[in-house]
Order: sequence, then C-alpha cells, then structure tokens
Amino acid sequence: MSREQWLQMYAQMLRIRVFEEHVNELYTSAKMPGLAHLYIGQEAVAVGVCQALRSDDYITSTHRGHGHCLAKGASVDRMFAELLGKAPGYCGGKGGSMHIADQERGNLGANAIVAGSTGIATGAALAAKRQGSDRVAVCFFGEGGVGQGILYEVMNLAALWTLPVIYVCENNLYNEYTHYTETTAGDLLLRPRAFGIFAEEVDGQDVRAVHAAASRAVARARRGEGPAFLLCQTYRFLGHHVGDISRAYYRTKDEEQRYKAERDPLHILTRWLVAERLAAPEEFARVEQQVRAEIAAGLQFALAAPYPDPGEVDRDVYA
Amino acid sequence: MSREQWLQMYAQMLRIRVFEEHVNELYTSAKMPGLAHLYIGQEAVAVGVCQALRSDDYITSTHRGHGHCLAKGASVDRMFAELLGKAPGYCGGKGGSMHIADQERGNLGANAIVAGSTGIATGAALAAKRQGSDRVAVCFFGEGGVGQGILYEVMNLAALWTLPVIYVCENNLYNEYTHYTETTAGDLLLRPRAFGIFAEEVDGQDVRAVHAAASRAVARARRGEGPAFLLCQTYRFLGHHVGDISRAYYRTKDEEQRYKAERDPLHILTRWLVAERLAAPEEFARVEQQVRAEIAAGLQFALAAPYPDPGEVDRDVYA
Amino acid sequence: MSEPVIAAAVREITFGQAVREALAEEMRRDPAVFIIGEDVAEAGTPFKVLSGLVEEFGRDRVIDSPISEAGITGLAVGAAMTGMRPVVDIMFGDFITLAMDQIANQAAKVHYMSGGKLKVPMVVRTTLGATRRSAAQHSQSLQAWVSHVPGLKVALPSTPYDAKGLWKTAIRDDNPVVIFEDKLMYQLKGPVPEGEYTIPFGTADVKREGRDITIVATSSMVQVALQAADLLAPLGISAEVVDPRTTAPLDARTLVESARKTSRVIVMDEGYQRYGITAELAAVIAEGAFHYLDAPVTRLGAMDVPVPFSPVLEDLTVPTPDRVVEAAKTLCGRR
Amino acid sequence: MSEPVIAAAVREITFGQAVREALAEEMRRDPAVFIIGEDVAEAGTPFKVLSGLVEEFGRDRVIDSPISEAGITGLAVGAAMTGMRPVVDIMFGDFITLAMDQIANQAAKVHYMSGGKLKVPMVVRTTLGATRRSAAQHSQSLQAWVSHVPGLKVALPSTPYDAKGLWKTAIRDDNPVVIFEDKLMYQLKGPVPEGEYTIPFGTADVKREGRDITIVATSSMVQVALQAADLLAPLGISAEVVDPRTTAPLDARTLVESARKTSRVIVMDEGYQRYGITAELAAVIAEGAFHYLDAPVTRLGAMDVPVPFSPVLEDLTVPTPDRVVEAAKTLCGRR
Ligand SMILES: Cc1ncc(C[n+]2csc(CCOP(=O)(O)OP(=O)(O)O)c2C)c(N)n1
Ligand SMILES: Cc1ncc(C[n+]2csc(CCOP(=O)(O)OP(=O)(O)O)c2C)c(N)n1
Ligand SMILES: [Mg+2]
Ligand SMILES: [Mg+2]
Repeated sequence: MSREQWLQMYAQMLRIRVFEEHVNELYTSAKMPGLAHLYIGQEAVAVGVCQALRSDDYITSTHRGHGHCLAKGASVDRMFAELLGKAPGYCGGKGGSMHIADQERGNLGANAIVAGSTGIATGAALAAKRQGSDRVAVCFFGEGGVGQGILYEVMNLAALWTLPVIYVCENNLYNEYTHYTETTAGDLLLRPRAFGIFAEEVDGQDVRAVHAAASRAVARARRGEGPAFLLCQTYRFLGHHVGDISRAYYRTKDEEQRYKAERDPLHILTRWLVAERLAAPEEFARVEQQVRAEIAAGLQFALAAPYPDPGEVDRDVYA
Repeated sequence: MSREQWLQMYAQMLRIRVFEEHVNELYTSAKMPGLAHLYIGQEAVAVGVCQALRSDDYITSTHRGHGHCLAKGASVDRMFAELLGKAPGYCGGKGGSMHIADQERGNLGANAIVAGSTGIATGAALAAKRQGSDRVAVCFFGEGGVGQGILYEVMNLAALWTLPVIYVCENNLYNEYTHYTETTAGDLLLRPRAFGIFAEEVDGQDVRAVHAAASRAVARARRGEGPAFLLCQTYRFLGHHVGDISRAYYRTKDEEQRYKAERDPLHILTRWLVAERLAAPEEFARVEQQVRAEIAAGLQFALAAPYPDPGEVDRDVYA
Repeated sequence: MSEPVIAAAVREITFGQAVREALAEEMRRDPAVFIIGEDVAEAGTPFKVLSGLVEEFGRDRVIDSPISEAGITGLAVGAAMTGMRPVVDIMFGDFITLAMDQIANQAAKVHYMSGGKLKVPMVVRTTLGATRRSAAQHSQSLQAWVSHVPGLKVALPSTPYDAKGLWKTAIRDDNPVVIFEDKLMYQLKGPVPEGEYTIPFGTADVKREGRDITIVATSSMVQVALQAADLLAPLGISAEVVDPRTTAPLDARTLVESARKTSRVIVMDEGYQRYGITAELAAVIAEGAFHYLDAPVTRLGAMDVPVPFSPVLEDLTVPTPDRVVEAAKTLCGRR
Repeated sequence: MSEPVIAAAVREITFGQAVREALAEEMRRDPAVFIIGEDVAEAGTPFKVLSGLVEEFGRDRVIDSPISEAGITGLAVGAAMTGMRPVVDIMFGDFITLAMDQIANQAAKVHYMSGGKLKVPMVVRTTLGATRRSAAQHSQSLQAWVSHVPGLKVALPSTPYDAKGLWKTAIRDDNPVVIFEDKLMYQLKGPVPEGEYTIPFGTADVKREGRDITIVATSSMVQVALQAADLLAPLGISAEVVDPRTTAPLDARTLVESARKTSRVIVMDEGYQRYGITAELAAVIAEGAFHYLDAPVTRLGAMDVPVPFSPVLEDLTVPTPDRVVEAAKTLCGRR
C-alpha cells in the first residue's frame, strides 16, 4: 500500500464522517424528512472493505448505509438530494436514506429489512459466477442481522455453490437499543464456519486491518474459492438514529466516551500515519478542507434542487 | 434398563412398522385419501427418544409423523381413522396424516411445513419453564429442515434462554428426491454448536444408542441445563411417500438393499437381545402376534367408522 | 362484555397510553400473558408505547428478543398451545412478511387441523400507516393479508377508547388475533375509562351519525373520515362515519344498514387499494344494499405504488380529508 | 406479441407439458434464464412438470436447492438485479408464506425504490388448489396476497394454451411475476401451437360467449365455470365465461363489458372468499357496470375455513359446477 492509498482511505473515512455530521444537522434543524441512521464511528469498515473492491464489484447495504454508499464511490450531492427527497437524488427521491442504491458503482441498495439484502448479495454473486466474470459481491449487515434465518439459508447456498460473496458483519454492539450479547447465543464466528465458510474476526476501527482482511477474502473469492465472512468489531458513536438522543438506559456515557477517545478510526489511522512518518498533520488538514468543500457544495446543490414532479408518484412501479 | 423395557421398545418399533405397512396397503388398494410419508426404517429414532420422555412431555412432529405419534403413545384405531378422514380420528378427520396431533399425550402435532414446528417446540419449552414445570419438549425434524432459517432463529432463542428443548434431526439422507449432501454445506453438528447448543451424533438405527443419547439430553434439559441437538443417522426404507415407487433416479436398489439387510432397527435390537440372552425368538413372535392383532382391530375400527358430519366443515375455525 | 357509558368527566389519555394500560391490566389479571419482541423491554419499543411495563412485570414477561420475527412468532404459537397467552410485538407491519408462515400456516390453522383440540390464544401486535417518511419497507398497511386467512381475527383500533377495549378482548380471545396500530395515532388523545371494559369483536361503531352519505373507514382512515365529515357539514352533506373496528370478524350488518339509510357509500382503508380491504367492504355493501345504492361504492385505499420516500410524493398516496370531500360531493351530485 | 389463430390440426398437449415447453423454449432463447427450486432437476418437481429440462440445460440452469424458500427467492432477486432471469420454483403455494418478505418487500419494490434504475425480472412459479386431500398446509390459493402488492404481476393460466403463452410473457417481463398453476390441472389436455406465441398480461379471455349471465373465473375455477355453462345451456341460460388470466394487471374493461351485456355476474376464485380475489372482481364490476346489473354480483370463493383433510369435508369447501348452476339460476330468477 502506498502513502497515497492511505491518504485516500483517510479522505474517504472523513467524507463519511463529515457527511453524516451534516445529516445530523439537517435533522436537528428540521430540514430532512424522516430519520437517518448515522455511520459515524464505523467508517473504517466500509472504507477498508470497499477499497479492496473494484468499481464493478457489487455491494448490498443496510438501513445504516450512507457509509457503504460513499465508500463505494457515490457522490455527496446526489446522496444529499436523495436524503432530502429531491429529484436529482440517486433514486429520484423515491428511496430515501434507507434505500439509496447506486447501480453504476455496483451498489445494489441499502435495505430497511434487517438482513433483507443477504439473499440479494448472494444472488449477485451467483450471477457473477454464471456470467463468467470475476466480480465479487459484498454483503454488509449489522450484528443484529444474525437473528434473521435467511442469513443461514443463503450462507448455506453460498458455501454449497462456492459463490464469490463476502458477508461483512459489523458488530457495533447494539441491535437498536439492546446489547447484542442479550440477543446472540454462542460464538458468532462459528456460525459461518458451521457452513464451511471461511471466517475471520477483525478490528473494525483499524482501516488497515479491515482492508487487509477484506483483500484476503476478495482475493479468495475472485480465485473461485468461495464465500467468506468478516466479523468487524466496531462501535457507533451516536444514536441508533438521529432522534436517539437519550441513550443512558441502554449504554453508558462512559462507554461512548471511551470509544470516541480511544477507538476513533480516523485517529487510529492518522496516528499511525504520523508515527510511520507517512503523512504530516498539515496533509490531513488539506484533505479535510477538500472534503468539507465538496460536502458543503453537495449540500448546497441538494438544498437548491427541486422536488420530484408529482407525476412521478406512479412511475417506476413497473419496468 | 430391564429386559421388559427392551421388549417394550421392540413392540413399539414393530407397531410402527406394521402400522406403516398397513398404510401402504391402504394406499395401494386406493382406500386412503391422499398420500402418506412412511416411517419404515426410522423406527428406532422415534421409539428411542419417546421412551426417554414422560407422558406429559411435549413433542412436535413432521409430515413423516406416524412413528412419532405412535411412539408417544397414540392408539392405532384413532390414527387409522384420522388417516382415512373419519370422525373418530384424532383430529376428527380434519388434519389427516400430515397434521395428526394427540394433545393428551403431549403430541402438539405433525406439521406439513418443513421445520414449521421448530418454533412451536421451542415455545412449548418456554411455557414449561415459565410455568415452573420440569417438562421438556422434543422437536423432531428431517435433515431437510436444516435448510429453513427459522431453525437457526429458534435455536438461538433456546440457547439464550436455556430452554428445555431437544432438537432431534433425523438424517435419512434425502430431502425428498435429493441427497442431503447436495443441499447441506459444512458440518451439520457444528450448526447447533455455533449457538452453544450441546450436540451429539447417534446411530439412529440402534434404539439403544438413541435412547441413551436422548436420556442424556432429556436429563440435562430437566435439570435446567438447556437445549440439546441429536443428529440421528438413519434411513427411510421406502419412498418419500407412498406413491414414490420408482426411485432409481435418486438412489440405487443396492443402497436400499444394504440398509434393509444390515441396518434394520428391528433386527439390530433383536439380534442384540438374543446375543445377550435377554430374549428368545419366540418372545418376538408373541409380541408380533399381539401387535398384529391390535393393528388389525384398529384398522377394522377405522374402516367401519363414519365420516364426519358435513356440518363439521366450518366448526373449529375459531375456538 | 361491558361497554360502560362514558361519563362526562372521563379522563383523556393518548392512544399509546391506552394500549399500554390495556396490556398492563391484562398482565396483572393473568400471569399467562407475556410480551415478546425487539426492544420491548427497557426501550419500550421505538414508539415508547410499552414503556414502564418491564419495570412492573420484569424481564420474564416483557422479553427483548433477537431480530427474529419468524422465530418469536413460532415460539409464541408453541407457548400459546401450552397454556401461555403471548403477545408478539412486530415493530413495523411490513415485517409480518417474515412471519407469515407462522401466522397463516401455523397459528391460524392449529385449532382447526387438530379438530378443535389445540388452541392458540396469542396476539400479534403490529403497526400500519404511511406519511412518516419511512419509505417503502416501513409504511405498509398489510391488514388485507391477514384478514384473508380463516382462523385469524384482525382488529384495527381507531381511537384510544377502542384501543383499550379491543386490546383487552384480543388478549382474552382464545384465537390468534392480529392488531394493527397506526403509528401516527399514538399521540392522539381521547376519553378512556379507567375501569374494566372490553369491546366485542365484530361490532362496528358508528363514530358519527349522518343522513346523506356513509363513510366506512378503518384505523387511521377513521380520523380522516371524521375530518372530512366536518368539512362536509357546512356544505349541507351529513356524513355518517362507520368504523368496523375488526375486519375479521366483520360486522357486515351495521355497514349495510348505514348504506341502506344513506344510499351513498365511500369505503376507506390505508392499505393498497387493489385487492385490499376496500374491495371486501365494497363488495359486502354492494351485495347487502344493492337496491338502495344511488351510485357504486367509492373506494379510497392507498395508491397502488410502493410508498415513496419524498414527502411530496408520499402525501399523494394516501386518502386525505380533501379527497374524501371531493368523492362525497361527486356521490351526492354536488359538482 | 403474436396470438396466432389456432389451426384445426394443432396438437394437443397437457397443461404440464405446455409449461415445460414454454420454459424450454425460453431457456433456449435466452441463456440468462435459469430455474431454481426444491427437486426441480432430476425429479422434475413432485408433479414431474419440469422433467427433462435438467437433461437439456444442465445442473447450472436447473438447480436443485435446499429447502430454503426465503433464501432461494432472495438469491433470485439478486441474480435478477444483475442480469439473470431466474425462475424460482415454490412447490406449493402455501410455502410462499416463507418468502413473502423477499417477494413483497424486495422483488416488488426494488424498481420503484431505486427510482427506476434497478429491475427484477424474475418469475415465482407456484401452485394453488384444493381437493387433492393434502390438507390445510398444502391446499391454499394465496393469489390475493400477491395481487395486493404493487410491483408484482400475477398470472393464473387456466388452459394449456394460456399456460404456454403466459409463461413466455412472464419470462420476458422485466418485473417480478408470480404464476400460480392449479395442481389438478397438470393432466388437462388442450391445443397448444408449437410455434412461438405470447399472451400479453392484462388481457382477459372470453372462454365461452353467452348472453344471459357472466361468469368471471380464474385458474381452476375456469374449468368449473365452463362445466357449469354446459349444464346451464339446456336450461336455456346462456353463460359467458370470462377468464382475466392475470389478476395484476387486471383487464377490468373486458369484465365490465361482459357484465354490461349480461346484467348478471358470478365471480369465482379458489382462494378464500373473505378479502380474496372475488372481492376485487366484484367491486370492479359493481363499479363499472353499476347501472346495468340486475342483481348484486355473486361471489363464489373457497369457504372461509382451513382446508380440511377429510374428502367429505374438503369437497364442500370449493365451488362446484352444481353450486355455480344454483347461483346462476337464482340470479336469472329461475327458482
Ligand atoms: C426484519 C426487521 N426487523 C426489525 C427491524 C427494525 N430495526 C431496524 S434497525 C434494527 C437494529 C439493527 O441492528 P444491527 O443489525 O446490529 O444494525 P445497526 O443498527 O447496529 O447498524 C432493528 C431491529 C427491521 N428494520 N427489520
Ligand atoms: C417449507 C416446505 N418446503 C417444501 C416442502 C415440500 N417437502 C415435503 S417433505 C420435503 C423433504 C423433507 O426432507 P426431510 O426434512 O429430510 O424429511 P424426510 O422427508 O426425509 O423425513 C419437502 C421438500 C414442505 N413440506 N415445506
Ligand atoms: Mg448493531
Ligand atoms: Mg430426509
């Protein structure tokens, strides 16, 4: 990996961070319809994985999907537009935060059904294989997704047919407002392994670790060696969604503080880059300036954009 | 275990065998409506497990459910009546072969949805625990059931809440007409273990082995030590259902012959009883006479029984 | 059954509070009742409707579950068959899709298939309704599916009063009942007696009497119908608003009687219109009041599109008071 | 689209053969088409409808799956979004309960939610129909559920000819289509051209012309309606039998025109009557032919009970030619 690549990852993580901060602001200032589930704290997972992918590889995403979408290469202006329900949004305003898809970059869509896209990713992998391409499909889901039976059904299919799909489980410790240990029996890694799926645990706050593990899994899949499962240990810094402000009943301020102080994926990367003398603080500042400018412009674009024409309401029901 | 107990198990297995032979005959002579899935070859599983249960313990069963029902204590007359759609049948003729239930003996019902009763058994175990009883619930299902996501959902619940439920997977090698190795990736036993569930493999043709393993699992569950999973290796001697006559396209005559000759659960038990000098061939003959008499009488009862009154058709829709 | 006359001084509480009160009262009355669902305990559900119950009844009776809609529904079926009275909380109505086998093939059929020997006294609690900007997978009103299945009962409370009374009936019913609550109605206030009362299933309620037109509406649409009736009054159109309260069983008689009286009918429901609740209501009324109707029954369901996210689109998909007024004017020959 | 006039000498094949022929032709034409389901390969499904396909197209295109209805449906959605045209075989219609999230929340909505960018050209193939003594979990006709969901198309072929034509249209359609086949109809023979033809969705077919009464019927009920028409003819009642062929889209115009012509209508479907297909058909006809109808539309769906096993009970639950004749005589004032 080159210096430029690390800086690129830093820029991507920062884009997500700043994008999400603006989404939060849109919500608190009542400029955004509905809710949104912010990715802040988990940036290293999406970026580490997507940097290991080609543009024509597929991903599927979740209700907490802005990070995956940006990491796969989406532009912030059309994302903001989608979140605001505007016409130039990625889905013409019809999908919103929980359904952003970006077909051109292989993002088959966020999904508001927990584990609802596990079948889709597996099917995309089947298609890639049948079509003789070496594309892979990545399926992002939260650790709450392991409660859904369909995950086991499709892991079995992927293993049986050696499909190039990588299940990326982001364990941010909470299913909404319930700690995952209250909902998850046994050993998480054994679940994919029971199906003969190669599985690894990885520090989801360390983009280098995520990227390395993802690269291994992707390489295996491209070589035709079948599915893999990455268990990324991570943490969401903010609420389950933008409206989840009072969190004391399910987790402590102290826990949050500790993660923010010690386990921030941006700091972990910059600290390492500085220690290795690969980058100086000024470079981060320069990146940040660019990122902030891009995002400010994107937001402006979206705020100024028109709403969809009312006639859109019954278009696209059928292809 | 006493000599009498072994002979009792022999009698139970033989009852199932002879009952099923009569069902087959009812079908071929066009006296039975619909189809039936015969349990012949798998008798040691139902009997070995149910002999480890109390009458007030629960079981749930499958489309291949006659064996479980008989082993839990049902009488053959009312079972035949149900299979013929007659009024004195266990379900008044409304359920038929695939839905026989026998509430008084804790049989919560056969189920025509593969793995459809896994939730029911788990819920019965929850009820037993909440009610402060030491009842256990046994969930019988074929190895095809491991394809259904709900199994993983409820195994997780059972493990989380230490429920007294025993999942008994009867691996008879085939999901209908497809060999299970074509539908099942990885290691079957690892699947329950991934959820922290105690799991054992057992020779399903040896009623003594099944009974021993089931007794261990039941004892654990009664002591409050939670769920268990028994993988019983078995074989169905006949077709998937009574109409499945030409089986050459999915399994060889040779394989069938081998199992019948070498792995018949009745022979395996009688051979052992004789070798250990616990019983003599005459005793088996005496048991057989009794069993055949009981079954002939039961069948006569059912054939002579009336059909339900037409007015029954819309009764019992609501309690 | 007891439906007391509401005293003038009866206290007002919200729809959400009425649901919680009914559950709390029933849980106090019957130790077999328990609640299971995602984030139902300390969180009290994302809508906070169940807040406080875990503190009173403990975690054995208000059970936070994994995200396993099929699994917890199946578990509830088994528990119900063996002496418990579970309430399964399915956070959004859209998620009943995941539990349809357990609801329609198991819960609904066990009693009949067993020849009446086993029973499944459970309640599936879920939500309906759009215009929360929650998009296509969190906004559906799927009551038509479960209303279609024999063996299930389906309740759709439209006021705090009905919520408490229907809930208590549901919990005491020996059959599987699905209750849909409109997410946007939780803050709606209305009079609710503190005492004990139940509302029998299959009894429609005339929410407003009128002479010129009948508006049959369910759940969320009852409020829309009542607003429309307010707008119609000054135009000289006296609208009767009838709420079936349960779609299964359906009180066809009350609907038909009102239709015979007014000769003009609008039927409303927030589910998709096509093959939805309004089809059955229209068919039942057309049959029962055939010779009395001046015009075909007008159906107002949700537009037959996945619910769009963008507010400017989403608001077009559900019936509004204005659209009801337009339909009523047309039916009454006022245009 | 091309619907050739059927020459007198056209060969007769069974319904099952027509389905297989359509699939084979489409698989030859388009390498993106594949079939996935339980026991679809060597076994050719329990009904043997797909026999021979795996021999021609291989196991990569006729794929035996684990018993994972949700999983294979989800997989098909993803494959369809990325260039394939999957056909998912769900052995019994009762099992779509297990895949409803993938069908209704994913397949049906992807195109709309993505603003028209992604599409899901897949077919869910399943069965309907009772009276096979298969009891409550293998006998349902759940077409009302999927017909209710925007984004899905639903086809219900009633003849070998329609089966082939509708199947070819379904596979070429860029949307998710659910096809229900009546299990008891597989052996039914009828003329089917060898050549290429498709039947456009949303075009009802007048299966028999008549003057006095319209019988609208779907799938299995079309044959029952035709038998009833035969019985009615000698009584001097000329029955027109109209088959919508697809419930979504629905050719309301043809139904309404026939109703306007005859003034008397029976609507039939093998699904549960309550909140079923007959409700929509009745409502649509009552609206479109309001001033032409002599009497309310008569609905004949399945009885609202779980399907009982016992033949003496099961046979009571579905409409029979005799019952149609009774209803027709009543409508025509012949009693
Ligand atoms: C099938 C289903 N059940 C419930 C929900 C409601 N819900 C939305 S997010 C969420 C928790 C998800 O937790 P996890 O998978 O860990 O993802 P995270 O939010 O932590 O990213 C739940 C229960 C849903 N969207 N889908
Ligand atoms: C959910 C579901 N899918 C498909 C079927 C059709 N089916 C009936 S039995 C069977 C095979 C079951 O195999 P297994 O579980 O191994 O049980 P066995 O028949 O071998 O006892 C299938 C696919 C069904 N009944 N339920
Ligand atoms: Mg989480
Ligand atoms: Mg098997």
